[in-house]
Formats: sequence, structure tokens, C-alpha cells
Amino acid sequence: MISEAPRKPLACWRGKERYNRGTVECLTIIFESGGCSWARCRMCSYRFEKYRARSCEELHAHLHSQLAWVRSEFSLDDFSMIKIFTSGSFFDPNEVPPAFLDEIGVVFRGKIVIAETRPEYIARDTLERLVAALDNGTHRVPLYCAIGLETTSDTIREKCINKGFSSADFFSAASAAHAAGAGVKAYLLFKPLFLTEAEAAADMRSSFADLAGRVEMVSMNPCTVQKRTELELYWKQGAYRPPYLWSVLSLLKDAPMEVTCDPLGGGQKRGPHNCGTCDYEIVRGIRDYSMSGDRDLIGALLETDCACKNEWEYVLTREQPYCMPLTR
Amino acid sequence: MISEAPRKPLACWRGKERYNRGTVECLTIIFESGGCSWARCRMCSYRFEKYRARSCEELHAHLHSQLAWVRSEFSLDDFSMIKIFTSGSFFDPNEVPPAFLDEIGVVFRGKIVIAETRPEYIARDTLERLVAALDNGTHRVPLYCAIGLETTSDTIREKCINKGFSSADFFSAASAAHAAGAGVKAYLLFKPLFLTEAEAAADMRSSFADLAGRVEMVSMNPCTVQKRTELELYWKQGAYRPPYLWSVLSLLKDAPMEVTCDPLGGGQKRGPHNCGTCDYEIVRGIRDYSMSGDRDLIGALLETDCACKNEWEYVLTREQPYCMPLTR
Amino acid sequence: MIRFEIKKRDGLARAGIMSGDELPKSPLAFPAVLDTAAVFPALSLRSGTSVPLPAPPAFAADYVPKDAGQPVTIHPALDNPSVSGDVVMVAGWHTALANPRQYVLWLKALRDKTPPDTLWYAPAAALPSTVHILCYTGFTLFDYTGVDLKSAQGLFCTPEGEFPADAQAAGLCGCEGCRNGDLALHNRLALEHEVALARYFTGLQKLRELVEARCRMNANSVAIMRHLDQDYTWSEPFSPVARSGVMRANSGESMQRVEVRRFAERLLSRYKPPKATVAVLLPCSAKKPYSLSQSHRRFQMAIAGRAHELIVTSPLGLVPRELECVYPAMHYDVPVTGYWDAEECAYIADILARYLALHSYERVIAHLEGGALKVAEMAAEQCGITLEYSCRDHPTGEEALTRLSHALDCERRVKDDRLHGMLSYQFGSDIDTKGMLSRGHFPEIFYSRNNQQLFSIDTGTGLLRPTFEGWGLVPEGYRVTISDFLPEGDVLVPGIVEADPAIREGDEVLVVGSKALATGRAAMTGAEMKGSKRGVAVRVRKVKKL
Amino acid sequence: MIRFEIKKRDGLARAGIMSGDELPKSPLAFPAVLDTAAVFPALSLRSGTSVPLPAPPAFAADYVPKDAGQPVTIHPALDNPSVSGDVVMVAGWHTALANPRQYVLWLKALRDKTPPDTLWYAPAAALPSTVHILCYTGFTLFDYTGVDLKSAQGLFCTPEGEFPADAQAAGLCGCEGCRNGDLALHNRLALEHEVALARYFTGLQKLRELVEARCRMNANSVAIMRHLDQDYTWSEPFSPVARSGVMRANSGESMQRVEVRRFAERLLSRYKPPKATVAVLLPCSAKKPYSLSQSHRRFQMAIAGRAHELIVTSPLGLVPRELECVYPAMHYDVPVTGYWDAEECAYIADILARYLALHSYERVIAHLEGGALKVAEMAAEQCGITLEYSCRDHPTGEEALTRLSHALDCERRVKDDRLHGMLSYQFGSDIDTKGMLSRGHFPEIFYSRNNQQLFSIDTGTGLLRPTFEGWGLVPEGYRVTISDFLPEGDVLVPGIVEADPAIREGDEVLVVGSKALATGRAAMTGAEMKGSKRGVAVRVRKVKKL
Repeated sequence: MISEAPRKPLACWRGKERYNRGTVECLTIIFESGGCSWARCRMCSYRFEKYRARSCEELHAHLHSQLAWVRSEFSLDDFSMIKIFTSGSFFDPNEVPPAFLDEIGVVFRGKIVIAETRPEYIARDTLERLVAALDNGTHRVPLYCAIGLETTSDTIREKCINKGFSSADFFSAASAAHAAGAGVKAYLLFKPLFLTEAEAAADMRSSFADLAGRVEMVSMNPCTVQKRTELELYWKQGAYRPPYLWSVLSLLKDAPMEVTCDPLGGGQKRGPHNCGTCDYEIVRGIRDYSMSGDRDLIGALLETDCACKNEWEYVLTREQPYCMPLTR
Repeated sequence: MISEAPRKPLACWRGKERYNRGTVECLTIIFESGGCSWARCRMCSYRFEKYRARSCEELHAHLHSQLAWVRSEFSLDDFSMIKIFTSGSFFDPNEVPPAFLDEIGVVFRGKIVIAETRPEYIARDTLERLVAALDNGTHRVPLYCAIGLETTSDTIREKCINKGFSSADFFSAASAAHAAGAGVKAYLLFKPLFLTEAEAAADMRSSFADLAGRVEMVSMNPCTVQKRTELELYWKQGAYRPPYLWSVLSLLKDAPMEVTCDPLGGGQKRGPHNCGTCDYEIVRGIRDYSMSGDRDLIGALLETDCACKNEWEYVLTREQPYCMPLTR
Repeated sequence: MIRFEIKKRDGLARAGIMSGDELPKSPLAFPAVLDTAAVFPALSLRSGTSVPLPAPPAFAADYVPKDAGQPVTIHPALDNPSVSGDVVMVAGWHTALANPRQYVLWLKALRDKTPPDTLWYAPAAALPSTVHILCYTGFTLFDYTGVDLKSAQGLFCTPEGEFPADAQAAGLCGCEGCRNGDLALHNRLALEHEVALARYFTGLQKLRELVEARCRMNANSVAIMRHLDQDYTWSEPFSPVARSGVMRANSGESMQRVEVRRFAERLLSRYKPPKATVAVLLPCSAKKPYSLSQSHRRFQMAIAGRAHELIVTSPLGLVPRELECVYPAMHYDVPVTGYWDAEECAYIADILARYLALHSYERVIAHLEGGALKVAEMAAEQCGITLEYSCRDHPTGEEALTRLSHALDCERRVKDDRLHGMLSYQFGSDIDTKGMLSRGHFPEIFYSRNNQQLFSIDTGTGLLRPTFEGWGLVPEGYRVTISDFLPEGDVLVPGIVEADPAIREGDEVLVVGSKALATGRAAMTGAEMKGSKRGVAVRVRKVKKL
Repeated sequence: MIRFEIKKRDGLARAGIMSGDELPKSPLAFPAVLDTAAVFPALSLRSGTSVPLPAPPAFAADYVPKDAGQPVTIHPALDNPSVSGDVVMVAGWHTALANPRQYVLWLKALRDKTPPDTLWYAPAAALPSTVHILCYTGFTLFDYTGVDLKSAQGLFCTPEGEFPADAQAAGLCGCEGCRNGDLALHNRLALEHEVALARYFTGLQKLRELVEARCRMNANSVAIMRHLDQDYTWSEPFSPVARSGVMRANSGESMQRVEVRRFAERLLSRYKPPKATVAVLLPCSAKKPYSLSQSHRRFQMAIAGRAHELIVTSPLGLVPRELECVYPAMHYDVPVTGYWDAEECAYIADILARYLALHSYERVIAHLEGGALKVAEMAAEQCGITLEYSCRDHPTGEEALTRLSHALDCERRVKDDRLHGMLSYQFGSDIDTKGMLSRGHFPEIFYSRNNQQLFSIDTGTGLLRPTFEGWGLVPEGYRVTISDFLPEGDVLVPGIVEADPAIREGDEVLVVGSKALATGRAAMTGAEMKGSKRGVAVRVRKVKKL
């Protein structure tokens, strides 16, 4: 392995995460990896982020140096949870050399690790090995596979996201993870391209129902318009509007399980937004709720009034596949 | 007197005239004379028509040659009435040398002569002399002075016509004419400048009343826009509209005496007109009435319907001195 | 199934009558606003089928609903799935309004592949402030989605734009909604009234004038109109050869109208001037045809037939005397301020220069002043000729007229052949008019030869109406071929076998069949006759059995 | 006696509230339609007093009624008989509409001699189709005579014109009259609604936009608007220095608006550029102020302060970077089609040429494409300078930006002094800004020296708001002198002793009195402050007791 000086990952920050009906200190790391092997999702701007390594060793060294940077910058004792992202799949061996997983197991032993991946890279033996490495008895489930399922509708996943896997793929990967002793966190995407506000909300509701009891965590991402994406092209031509924050509230309020949500870009025109007047309060409320799990807060926010609520209700009932989006 | 070859008058035509509840054959002659001494009437286009003679003799010769032309072109035996116009006053000695009146007396002896003049040129002795010359016993009144009184309102005559004489002037001239054995024909001008349709109609009604029993003939001229007149300047800027033929009908119908009317330019935009649809019939009717004196015809025409009748009634009631003309 | 008949065409706009049990009232005039969800139940079955307008062909091909009933979705990236008689829908068209360049590109792509006898539904796009441009670009069916949304947003809709709801108390409207303080009702009624107005103006063939007015409150409408004007070749066939009434040239864009461009284009490509060595450039007159104005009577007196008379005018450019009755030369009205702007000057000078380059006169006398004189000088420079001047101002003054007359002292009379000029302009043919006589009271003139009437001038349009004998002299074009039947009344589309693609609505045409000939006026373009399944194609004037 | 207060001014137009027992309802908003015969009994006593508008002075002097009560008749040929607070009437004004040139000449003669605080009654002139131009030219009171006449004539009145009565059945309107088939009622209501619309747009100070739209149906309206535009010097004072909201430049005439001409005029007469040897000509951006657009961020990155930035734009002409926030530079919207017409090019090139002739740069770099590039070339030729080109197309492309940056390699930074530029434009003064610091989030910027705030940018209008200390640096002008009282609230007309005639509505002014100073915005022109008897003259922001 080529030795390398510590190098900053794409991003790394400390924060709190909801876990087990409470909150934990969490370190989030986004590694620059070999890049997503799929890289065709319509809303994804990370697909061009990759480290162009000439060899597996070089890639490993690059990851190693990023981990070294993390270790040098943060006191790992402060955190009981580590969230790991690449711009693709952490368990894709072409993207993250398997040997690096062993390093992770060593460095983060005793913590809860949540690592994002596409389902096709979930192999029982790889996960068992990592679970074993991480597990020192502190946590019942030391590893979670976070999967961007986005929706449980294959139709929508194919047309609106172009994700390239099916719900069946997801559930069999989830079984493999569970069998390996790992948990599963599902990411859902609220309002991808080509859906009315109502269709998108209905999709989330049925996805919630489909996932209930089958995964350990659900996080819903209201869609945001990232630069240099297919989504952005449509958005610029007025053919897409991010979801209303009202919709986000109503989904969170009625969800059959605890659903976390970080409305990225909330209140911005590229992110989930209402009219601009009420956005700030609602975004803050959703973030608070994601920490506290306090549904009453969501319910109260949904009861607040704003001039744009009529508009939202109108859009929910009257936006149609052949005339959308009705608002910007 | 300088002898001159026959020369065509400004105009000369044959026609029929209503006289004494019947019709007579009439020759109308418009002599080119020395021109009107007043020549300031706002609606008059004849004021520039004059023969520029160097001497009274030359002027007389010019008139003489015109009379010669008339005699050579027409068989005078065919006519019992001669109407004489100049572009001014036939009895103005500066315009028509008195010696020419003697010629007229000779040539038209035994006929009814109607000669137009301003009242200030009516001198009892001149008229007596001409009456004597004309009178061969055929007609009770062989000479009529036709005077453009225009209106019996001094205010209107001054402001709207700028005629330069008063009603008193007219009536004293009429007395002089009557004393000389001549009759008087009064010309009235229906709707000079600066009057609403209703004001103009009211003016005619009061003029009729003022003249009743004091003159032998009344002829009403609905105003026409002649070229190169002050009236035309206003008309071109939309500040004047000739009277409606409906108004003409209603005046003729109610007049307390027999009033003749030749709606010159009738149905044209420069002459008395309605909407263009009904004009032809009405103009013909008015001309027929002027021959026959048949008031029933006028009454019947006034009862006919046309889309523009509403407009006329509206204009009659709603046109105001500060917003006129309402139509074109 | 909705059935409909197109009764009026005005550019891309269509108006007519539709019927069907689904409609709230049948028959119903269109353009119309409908509760489309109720009228087209199939619309409720399109969940998940959204395909935005900018979507690429492969995606559109996969996801645009097919065989989904009425209305038929058409998409710019797809081949046409619709047939004559369909109601077609351009999904998401409301988003196009914000992208004028795309709007026009998509529109052209869609029109080019969709049968002409279809009704066009623009979902969610209609507001009182957008109806004008939607109708102008050929849409005929609308829904309440847009106005209902504005109601939900608390906005008061007017043709001039959307205003805060308190505008409802400002007395701008007296509809039932406004009288009861019902914003939603007002907005729906305002939309219905504006659609009715567009329908009324389409019926008058004056929608362009309405659009030139309405568009000023909205930069996108202006841009859409201008983009369409810029593609003259595409827009031209949709415009009738003549409209009724006055053509109001009341804005800068009036100069870009198809009628105006077409007049110049035909002048330069079809028109054949008489043989004349001298041309006199004359100013226009407010009175039309120019010949009947006092000023032109004086000009003609001074010229006394010794030169070819060319009238320099805005916005038409150049009108040879023979074409003064041809639409829109006899039909335009323009605000006169004495100022000719640079665009006007450049456009008109270009036409004049091209004309003078095409037809070489030995002498060109400018009897002009002001802007027209400037234009003539620009044109002379552009085509390298030297002008003579018979005046520099007051062309109607005695002095100018005398100088004009003297300038022509040694010139011979030009053969006055109005008919030849008009024939060349209308039919593009150089027809020998020798021996033809005219009678009638100008401009109602009849032309005949050997006591046989050949042509007459239609004073409404300024076009020549040929008799059968007249048609015999028109060598080609403007023919509509029908199958072997004897037309009774107007010729309908189904009977048509072939039609000259040069035919525009309003053109004089000769109907040719094995059983009969007929003269008449085209009610649609030649292309539309061939692309449609129904409707009146030719309004027949006379039939001659063979 | 009718009393009234003018609340809103928009060019010549006035809106406000009037009261009086004679009125059908009091208070009543104007512009208004009244049964004037009932409101002004004196009108019935004017039999025989008609004096047409074209009448000469001697005639008018003899016959125009004098001391005849309200309304006071004013006549173009007569001296002014009216005083502040009068309702004045221009008899026969309905006939003026057909003579645009005379309309404007008469209007100017009448306005110039009539006190500004009068209500103007135009008898018989108002129709839904004429209200826009009547209000635009300052008339505020109307009657039903015109519409009632149309009813008698069987015509259906709309803002788009008058149509045969059967148009009432076409669904164009939903008023009470239309619902009951009552033509006369519809026509009266249509007039009331159109007057309300003009009143509403006057309140928004957007009447010009409404007129640019409405006028297209009527050549005379267009001509009246154009004639008024042509006399910039006369029209200029009536326009506020800034309007709220977007200035829509949606027609050719937008370029002739006072705001647009004034911007160029002040640019060329008042504005002082920074000391710079190099100027870069840049294209505009849709986003305003330009600086906040992506393209201008790139330009500024490439230029890096090494040149004076001049934006070439239609219809404004030329906007130096420092003036990008000044009305209407930050406030205009224009339809973009890529085509710059010849009039646009000529107008803008002329401004640019005059600017470049006035301020000599050693180098002028054109970083432009299309129409703007053409304009720059025309201007360079006109003023005899040689342009450098850093691109010919795609000015935002990487290559162009690199070339632009390289072109400035050896140049030194220009001192960025937005404040100095704005001060020179607004006050015509060359104020030393040394030591002044700015803070705030662009464009909300505050300027101070020694911790004392001097100026701030009003982002609504782009004008500088001086503090008392700021006013201390403005050497002269924009002062309103009041008598010896302490203003409480706004400064009213009666308290005013003197006012700078350069003051326009909306200008920042300093109120100077013996007891106090005050800062605020002018609610009327300096001339109006002196010519009126009542009304708010200055909306006071801050008062300082002396």
C-alpha cells in the first residue's frame, strides 16, 4: 500500500443524530471514492465525483489518507455513531477496496456505523466480517446499510429516478444485511421528476407502508435541485417544482413509523419550499422533529396558517400529470 | 357703354318653383357682379367671386354681356319667374350698376323677378322704378327682394354668421320694399356654426314665428359646408356638423307658414344628412314638398324609421354647447 | 365524441362550433373554456404519465400515453399520433409561456405534424392575461385550472394581469363574482369573457390587432409574437390573402405582419410593371385608394400619364399605382406623426432599392418630402441610382406640381394597365391584356374583351375575380381539382383530389372536375384542403357543368 | 363646491378623492364618471356659448363664458381663468381626439396656464376605448354622453372599440347590463369599469403600460402618445424619478418613455465616471441589478476591477456599473428575441457615441455579441474611436472571459466608487467621497464617514437617501424652503416658500426652514409645489429642530 499524507475527505462534520428514541453524537464522513458505478440517477449531482486511481492500491491509499485525516482532526471518542457516504456505494468493491472496510472495522470498533450503498453490493460475508470487526458489545446492531431505495414503486423508481434496481433487489439485500447482523436504513426521495405533488405524496405514503417493520430506519429526503443534473435542466425550464414543505409536514405527521427528514435547501427555490414567508419556521421545525421525534410539533406546524396554504391544497388536488408543475 | 360679346353668367339653369300654392317655370341666373361688399359671413364661399372691373361702365358691360348670353340661350317666354343672384346683393349699386336694373326691368317685364340682396341696399325709389318697369299687370307683385336674414336672432346672426345687420335692419328694409310694391322673401339658415342641433332648431322655430305675416315667402336653407369658408375650417376639425335631415323634416312639418327648402348637398357629408341609409328618400321628399307644399308627405317621412333616428333624438336632447357636435 | 366545425380562421387561430353529449351545452362555440376533467373522462386515467415538454424523444416515446382516448397527447419530440377530428392536448403547455423561444419552436414542431382539423387543448395555460397569445397560436380549448389557482393564491385576474385580491374592490369589473365579492367566480368569468373576446376577434379576423394590444402587459407574449413574425416562411401560409376591414398598423410590429411582408415579397417576385422609362415616387395619402384623394388627383394631373407612379408608404414600403386597391394597400391605417423611425426607413428603403434594382427606369423622380424622401435617398444609395427631385417639401404645393409636370415635359405617355399589374401580382403570370376594356366606377372596375367579361375588382379585398373566361387566361396555379361530381353549393374537403399549395385562404380559385368547373374563393389553404378530412374548402361563386 | 385631494400622480394623470354634496356619493374616487349635468347645475345655463377648440383668440375672448360657476371653461386660445381647486372643463374636447397633433398642442397650451391642482373635465369624450388616453393626458372627470350616444347608435362599447350591438350576445362581458340584454346599461358600466382601471393603474403608477397596450386599437391614441413623447422637454417634469415595480419595455414606444430618455440625458449631462483608462462594454443580463447575475459575476471576475464597466442595453442605452441600481436600470423588463431593430440600434449607438466622446478612455474593449456589438461598432464609427474586441460571440464563455482577462493584464485597478457615480447622477454634483465606507448587503448599501451615516441606497428606486450629514455634502439643489414652522408629519403645500424647479416627484429633498430641517421625498414637482394651493408636497422621513 502506497503511504500517503492525511488528506481531507470530500466533507466531514460533527452533528447529532436521532437513534433509538434518543440522540447520539455523530460524525458524518463523505469519502472521495472510486465513484458510483451506476451514476445515472436523474437528480444526482454526485455522479461525477470520483477519484481517478490507476490501481486498487492507489485508491485504497487515497481512502486511507482520508481516514487518517479524520482521525487526526476529530477525537473519535466523542462519537457513538459514524455515518459514511461516498458519492456511490461504500460496499462496491470497485469503488471502495474491501481491504479498506477492514480498516473501518478497526478504527470505528465499538461505534454504530451507517454506510450508504446500492443494494447490489450487499454481500452477507462482507457485512458479517465488518459487523464482527465493529462489534465490541456496546451496540446491539453495530452496522447499518443505508440504501437509497427512494421509493418502493418500481415504476416510479425507473421512470422518475432511473435508479437501475428494483424493490425486490432492495428487499433481498435487506434480508442479506439482516442475516449478517446488520441493520438497514432506507432513504426515500420525496417528489422526484415527473410526479405531481399528490402523486409524490401518495408514493411516499405507500413506500412508508411497504417498509414498515422491514427496515430499522427510514429517512425521507425532499427533493432538491442540484447543479448539473437532469433534474436541473427540467427545473430551469419550469418543468419541475420541488415539493412543498406543507407536504413534507403532512407526510411526517402520518407516517406509520418514525421517519427522519433533513430538508436540504429547505425554503430555497431549488429545495423544498412554500411561499418564502412561512418556510423558515417549518424547516426549523422539521429539523427539530428529526432530532426529537416529536410528532406534536409537526402537527402544530401543519396547523399554522399562511397565505400559501390554499395554494398548496389547490396544487395537491388539482395538479395533474398533464399540467404540472402548477407553481414554481 | 363698352359693347361686349355674350358671356355666360356664373350659372344659369331652368327649373320649377313653388309660387302662390302652385308651381311656375323659373329661370335662375347667377350673375358675376362686382362682388359682395360685406363678404364676411362665416359660411359663405361666394365672397371671393367678383368681377374686377376698372370702372362702373366696364362692370355694366360685363353684366350686360351675361344678360345677352341668357337671352341668346333661353327662350324667356318659357318662364314666368326669374330668380337673380349675384355673389352679393343685386341692389348694391357698387356691385350692380343701377343702370343694369333698368335693363332687367325691360328684359324681364311681365315676369316675377326675385332678386337677392342685403337689406341695406333696399331703397324705396330704386325698387319702385324696377317694379314699374317689370309690371305689365300679369302679376300682383312683380318683384321680390330676397334677403338672407338667416335668423331673427341678432345674437345668433352676429356670433354664428357674422352677417353685419340686425333684425331691425331687415324689418325696416322689408317695410321699404312693401312700400315700393315689392314683396319680400326671407332666407333662413338652419344650423349655422356654434349651435347645437336643438339650439339651431329652436332658432328656426322662433324665426318662423317672428316672420309669420311679415314676409311673403320664407325659404329655409339647411347649412352646407362650402369650400374655402370659415365654416369649412371648423368642419374639417370636427367642430361642426351639418343639420340632420330629420330636423329639417320636423321644422318643415311644424312651420306656421309655408316654408320652402332645397337641401343643397343633402345626404352628403358636407350637407344636411342623416346616416346615409335614409338620406336619399328624405332629400327627395323635401324637394317634392317644396314643389307641392304637401305637409302630409313631410309628416309621413318623419314617421319612417331608420337606425339613425335614435341617434338624432339623442343628439337633439343631449348635445350641449360645451360638447358639440356629438356626431359627424 | 366531440365533433366540431372550424368556421373562421385567422392566422393560426380557429373559431367554430363543437357538439357532443359530454359538453355542458351543445353546440358550443370555440375557443372555449371547459371543465375538461368532466368532458374528457380519459384524463383521469393518466396518473404517472407526465412527460415534460423538454423531454427527449426516447423518453417521450416510452412515457407519453398512447391510445389513451381523447384528448390525444401530442409532444414536440414525438411523431404525430393524432388524426383529423381529434382533440389534441399539449401537456404542460402552461410552462411554455415562460420560454418564448421554445414556445415557438415547439409550436412549429407540433403544428407541422398535426392534422389541421384538430382542436388544440392547452391545459392549465389560460388566464385572462394569456388567452390572447394562446388563441393567436392556435389553441382552442382551455380549462379553469389556471384561474382557480390564482383564486387560491388570492389574485384577481384581468386581461392586463393578476393583481392582489383587493383589486376586486376597485370597481374594475361588474360581473356576478365581483358584485358578490366572490374572487373565484370573477376569475372564472373573466377567463370566459376573454376567451369570448378572442373568439369574437377571430371571427372578425382581427385577432392580430388584439394581440398587438394585449401583449404589451407581458414581455413573453411580445416575444412569442415577434419570434413567429421572424419566421415569415412558416407563418405566411396561415394568413388569409385579405382580411375584411381596416388593417391597423398601430405598433412597430405591424410592419412585421405577414400581410405587409407578403405584399413586399410578391411585389418583388411576381409583380410586372408596365414599360416605362420614368418612375415618379409619390407620398401616400390618408384616403384610400390613393387615387381618390385630392393630393393624388393633383399628382396625376401633373404627371398626366407620362411616368409610372410608385407610392412610398409606411408600413407597406412601395405600392405601384396599379396595386393601390390590392389588400392591404387600400386597407391600412397608420398613426401619422411625421416621424419615420430608423427601422421603418431601413425596411422600406430596402424594398425600394430591391425594386429599383429589379426594374431599371431611365429616370426616377422623387416627388417626396420628410421620411419618405429620406427613404428614397437611402434606397437610391443602396442600389446606386441617381434620383431627380421635383420637390423637397410640400409635394402638393403649386410650385412642386409645376416642377413635376415640367420634369416630364419630353416624356411619352405610359400605357396605363392596372389589370396587367394586378394579374401579375395575384397570379404571378404575365398575361397579355391587349384589347381588354374596362368599365365601371373606380375602384369597382370590370374588364372584358369582345364584350365578354373576364375580370372584376373585388373592392373588399382588391383582388381580381376571374370569370371562367378570365380563368382561361390564367395559365397555371390556383386550381383545386375535385373528383367526378357536380358541386352543389360550396366545395367540401372530402371531394378534393388536389389543390395548389400556393392557395391561401381568400384566394380566388378555379375548381376543376370532370363534371364541372367552378369559380370561388378558397376558405382554407391548399395544404389544409389536402390535410383535412372535413369543412368547406371553396366558397363557390359560379358553377359550369361540363 | 367640490373639494378634492390629489393622492397619486402618474405623468399627467391624477387620482384622488373628491367630496361635495353635489356628488352621488361622497367621498368619491377620481378619475370618475359623473352625471355632470346634475353635479354642475351651472352647465345648464350655457346655451349659445359654444366656442370650438380651433376658434381664434378674439372670438374665444368674446364668447367663452366667464364667471359662469363650476366647471370653469378653459380654452386653448384664452388666458387662464381658473384658480387652484377649480374643476375646469375643456369644451368640445371629444372633437380633439380625432386630431392628435392638435390634441397635444392644445393640451400643452392648456396645462401650461392652468394651476396644477385642478380637476379636468372632458365632456362627451369618454368611451371605454378612449379613457386610457384621456386619463393619460390628465383628464379626471367624464360624463356618460359618449356612451349613451353609442347606445343610441346601437353600438356595444368595449375598451377595444365599439362593435355592432349583437356583440353583446357574444359573451364578452358579464355585467348587469349584459346579463339583462340592456345595451345602455352595459355601455355605462363598461365606461365606469374602464375609468376604474385607469384609476387603479394610475395608483400603481403604471398607466403608461396600460396606454401602450390600449392605444393599439386606435391610431389616434398612438399618435397622441407619440406626439407627447416627442416633446421630451415638456413631458419630462411630469414623470416621477422612479416608479415602483417593473418598468415594462414591451413596445417600440417604450424607448421614448421619459424615464428612458431621462436616464440617457442625465447620464450625458450629470454623471461623472471614475478615473479609468480602460472601459469594457458588457452585455446586460435578465437579472437585475446586473451584478447579481451569474454572467456579470464572471465578467467582474475576469475584469477584476481593472476597467470601468459599461453595460450596453436596450432600451436604456448605456448603464455604467455604478448606476446599475438607479431607476430604471434595475427595474426594466424587455422581451428578448435577439433581434435589435434599426431604431433601437440608432438610439443606443447615439447615446454610446456621445458618452464616449464626452469621456475619453485610452482603450474601449467590446465584450459583446449580436445587436449590442453592432451598436458598439456604430457608436465607435460615429465618434471616431477604435474598439478592441475580447469576443464576438458567447461573452460568458470560458475563452471569451480568458481573453478579456488577458486584455487587461497590464492595467491597474480603477477605484471602485459607486457612490460618487450615483451622487453625480442624482444631484449633478461632483462630491468628494474620500474616506467614505460602505457596509450592507448589496444592493442595500449604507455609506458613512467617521462612523457617521451619510447616504443609503433605496433599493426600491435605486436613489440615494442622504442623512442630514449627507445633505451637508450636496452643495446645491433639491431644497424646499418652508416658512417658520416646525413640520409635523409631511410638509404641505401652503407652508412652502420656495422649491427647486429641478425637483421631480420621488426625488430626495432637503426641507429647509428657520425652525427645522427635514429629509424626505418630494410628492410633486418643485413647480407644482409653487403652483398649487394644497396637498402633500414632501413626505418627511426625519425632522431636525433648529
